[in-house]
Amino acid sequence: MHCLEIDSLTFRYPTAQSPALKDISLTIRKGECVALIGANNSGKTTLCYALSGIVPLYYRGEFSGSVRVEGLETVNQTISSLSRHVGLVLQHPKHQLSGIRYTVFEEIAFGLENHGIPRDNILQCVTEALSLVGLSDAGECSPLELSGGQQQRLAIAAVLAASPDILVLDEPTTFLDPRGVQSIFELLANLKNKGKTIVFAEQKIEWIAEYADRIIALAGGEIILSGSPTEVLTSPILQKIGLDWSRYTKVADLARQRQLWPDSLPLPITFSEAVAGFSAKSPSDTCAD
Amino acid sequence: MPETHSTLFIPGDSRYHRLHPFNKLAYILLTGVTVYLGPGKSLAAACLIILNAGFAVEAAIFIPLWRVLWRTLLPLALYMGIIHGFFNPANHTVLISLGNMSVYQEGIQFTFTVVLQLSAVLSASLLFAFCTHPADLITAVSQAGWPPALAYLLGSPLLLLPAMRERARTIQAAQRARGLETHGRLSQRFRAVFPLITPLILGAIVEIEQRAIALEVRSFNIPGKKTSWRKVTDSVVQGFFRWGMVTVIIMIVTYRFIN
Amino acid sequence: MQIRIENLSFRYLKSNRDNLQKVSCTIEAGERVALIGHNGSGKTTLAKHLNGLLQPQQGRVFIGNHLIAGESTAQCASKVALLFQNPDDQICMRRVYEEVAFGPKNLGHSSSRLHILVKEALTLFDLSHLSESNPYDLGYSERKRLALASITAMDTPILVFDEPTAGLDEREISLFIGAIHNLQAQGKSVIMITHDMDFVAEHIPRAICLKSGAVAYDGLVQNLFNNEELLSSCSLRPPQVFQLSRHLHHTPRALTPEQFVSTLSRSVQ
Amino acid sequence: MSRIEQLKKDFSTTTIVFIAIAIVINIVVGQMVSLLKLPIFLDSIGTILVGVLAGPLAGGLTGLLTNLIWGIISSPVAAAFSPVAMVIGIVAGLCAKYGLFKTWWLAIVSGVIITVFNAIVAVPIRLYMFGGITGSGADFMTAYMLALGKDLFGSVIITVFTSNLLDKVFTAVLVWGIIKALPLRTTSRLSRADSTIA
Repeated sequence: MHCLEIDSLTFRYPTAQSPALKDISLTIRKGECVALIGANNSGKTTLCYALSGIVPLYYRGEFSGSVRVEGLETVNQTISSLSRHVGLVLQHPKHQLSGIRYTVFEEIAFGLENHGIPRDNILQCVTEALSLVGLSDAGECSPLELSGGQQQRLAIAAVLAASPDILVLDEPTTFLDPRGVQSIFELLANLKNKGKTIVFAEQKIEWIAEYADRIIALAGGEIILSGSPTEVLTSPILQKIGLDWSRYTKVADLARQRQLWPDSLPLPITFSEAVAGFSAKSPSDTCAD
Repeated sequence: MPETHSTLFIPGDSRYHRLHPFNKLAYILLTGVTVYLGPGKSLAAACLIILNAGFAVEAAIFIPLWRVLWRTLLPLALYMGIIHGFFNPANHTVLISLGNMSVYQEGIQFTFTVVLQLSAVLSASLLFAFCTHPADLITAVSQAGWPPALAYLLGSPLLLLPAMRERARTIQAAQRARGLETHGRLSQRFRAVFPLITPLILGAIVEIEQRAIALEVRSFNIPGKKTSWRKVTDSVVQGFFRWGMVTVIIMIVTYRFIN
Repeated sequence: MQIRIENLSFRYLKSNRDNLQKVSCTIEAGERVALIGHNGSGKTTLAKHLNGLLQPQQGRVFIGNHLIAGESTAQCASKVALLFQNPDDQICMRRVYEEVAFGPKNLGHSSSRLHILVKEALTLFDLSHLSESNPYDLGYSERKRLALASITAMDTPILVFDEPTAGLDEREISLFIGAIHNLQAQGKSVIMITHDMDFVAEHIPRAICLKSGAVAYDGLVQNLFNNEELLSSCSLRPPQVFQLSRHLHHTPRALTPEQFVSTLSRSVQ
Repeated sequence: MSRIEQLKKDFSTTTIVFIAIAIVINIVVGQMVSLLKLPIFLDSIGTILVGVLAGPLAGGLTGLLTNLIWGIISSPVAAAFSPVAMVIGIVAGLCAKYGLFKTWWLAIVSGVIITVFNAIVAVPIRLYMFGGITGSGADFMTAYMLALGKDLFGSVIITVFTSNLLDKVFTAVLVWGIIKALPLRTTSRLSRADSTIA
């Protein structure tokens, strides 16, 4: 079953000269974890906005085609009614704090309060969201005291509290340190196991390779590549659109040129694939260590 | 450790702390109206000051309140005493003569009255600021059914402030690292204003969209009944007092207009 | 120009421990050095001592045999340029060209020299076609490149970058790599604070690792990554190629894909 | 456009966030400038910015809330002057509405107009609540005027006007410059920006 359907979507921001998205068609299945990659300004953010209704409900530009979230045409919805179905997480953790709640618990409750959810249900939803993102012990902390990674998880919990089945994240790790990045990806894996549909824009190829089911590469507002992680992340087209292979792929590619990587194997995109490939080639490893 | 408190609030569990924020606000208004418009200016002000001191002792904030109060009022009182004591146009009863200058009784009396009035209003305001957690004020505003925008506008600046102050410091460092002179001659300092405040303002304005989107996806602006996790205690008695104070305020204002 | 730091200690006003503890190190002209360590380890605090933003409480800092003491940052700026993480903390002009010219203008470069410096910096970061644009009409990563360009244009012998690659895509990172090679060719020293160990492994020969304000490691990047205990105590992950190489028991462990493959081919032969 | 529609447009979520940010800008810029030891305060820059970009009502609200919030964080004395700050925002908004922020020299005119209205509201508060004194350096001027034989009212008017003129004119010109530097995509979201950008 498809929970996100985009049909020949073209969108231009009011003040821009050229469209940010050009003729995008795309369907995403329930439970899928899809990564959007692309150089800066390739349209990743705009696509995230389109999937969550921010385009065209907040950014009103030239919009044609259609975006359906669980069968609902986004143009006919409001941002808040869509928030029950799709949660949007932005790049900068700090900008997503409501700014009027003094504890982590109340920050998560903010969206629920706006929907008029009764107190007992708030307690339950927030407690669940807190444990889902691993912040159960931080409920009474001030959101400002958290680390970047924790703040970003708080932002995720805040949109999850409205229990959407789909989560859209726009480069959630850009402003995080390595530990924060790791915590976000572990959380995404966890959410995927819980059956959430996840779409996330990201630059960090090596992490995407580990976690995504499918990868979509954008350039100039168009979909250039779409397919399994191996198909997309080992494609030579990647370098032409301002991206690059992961180090594992590069190593194996160099090795392949010297017949040090088995021809029968596709190029690796993760650590374990690289290890498997290099071990297969030299089973009688003579190198001592 | 990031700075998280930017207000005068001192946590506590006194009766004054637990009062509904609107009652404390109404009390400030009542104080102001009484001392400036009511009959018996100085006497009323003196009574209210004593009352406020009692409240402050009860709320265990007397010393911090006293500290802010005298630091604010002492310079005012000195300036006022000197200026009015010497130059108030109504002066004619000489109190002390200093060569060809004289200190007059009318000016000193005037100063005394104004300082009393200010002390009364200031202490009532400080009681509010010291004993009200901003979150309670925000909650009270939303529970009263006022627009969510108002609660947001009252609350969010307080939480945005620490981060913005930090940014201001970083901007100063970044621009000085680019050779900007911030301590030189007056003209240099004037020229430094633009490179210092432009990044602060433009950077903050560029964030607005993201913050607005983050609020919208959490249904900030939707019509309809909202709930509140945080509770602000209210009671019939408090409600009675609140409206009582409002009535007295209206009475004093009308009295003033009639006379 | 040489940087020499001797027994530098510093404590912030509200801090309960020394944020820098007896830090000593020397960085020669033309070196590329990575300043690494977890958050709060003192990297930025150390960087701020190099141009007078912070004054040493104990110890001394020399820039090219000249003791930094009591000098304003504006005076130090002609020797040490420092770039902060967020480009929006410094962009203040209405055109990209003027923005890049802001620093060198403050340093009093002649107008003909100024023009050359700005042009070079714009080219280095592929911004020439945007020189008439309003900086705030650009995207985040373009503003980041603009900030990099405006620091580079100051033509200082020493450059310090705080997280210069964060938010850049691969093409933009390769522009930055080109820029630091270019700077080195001119004999300038580059110090960069970073969390990106893969970048360090491939492009930076020397690392200084801080831990709770003290120097925990100073030397070749290769040896740093060999010291697993130290790495984990500083919560740093070794670079990907290095991890792979370690897992496959290569000696020496490789830092770059090229090294990896040459070790691999040797071991197969 | 009906009044309600304009009101809705003036108070979109974007504008609300803008007002909140502007309140903080007032406070932080005020503190930043005080460190430079200049004869200006710039603590109404956010208020004027909102007035110009989002209309007189939003501007007035920004000013009012700035001083009330200032009252909670440092000293309630600021709260007493909140009507003054409110009027600054309203007047700035009205000036922009009539095109008085289109060029830098028109911005100077706006600065003067704002100073006049500032004085009209500030003088009574200063006079009746504070006996004409606020404990700042400007009080010397009041004292001097009184010593010259002027009455209290006149002395305070002259003091307030002169001590604010440079600040408000400088602020207005600065706001004009900042609006010029704003990215198009931001100004396009603010309701009144089109009337300002020449």
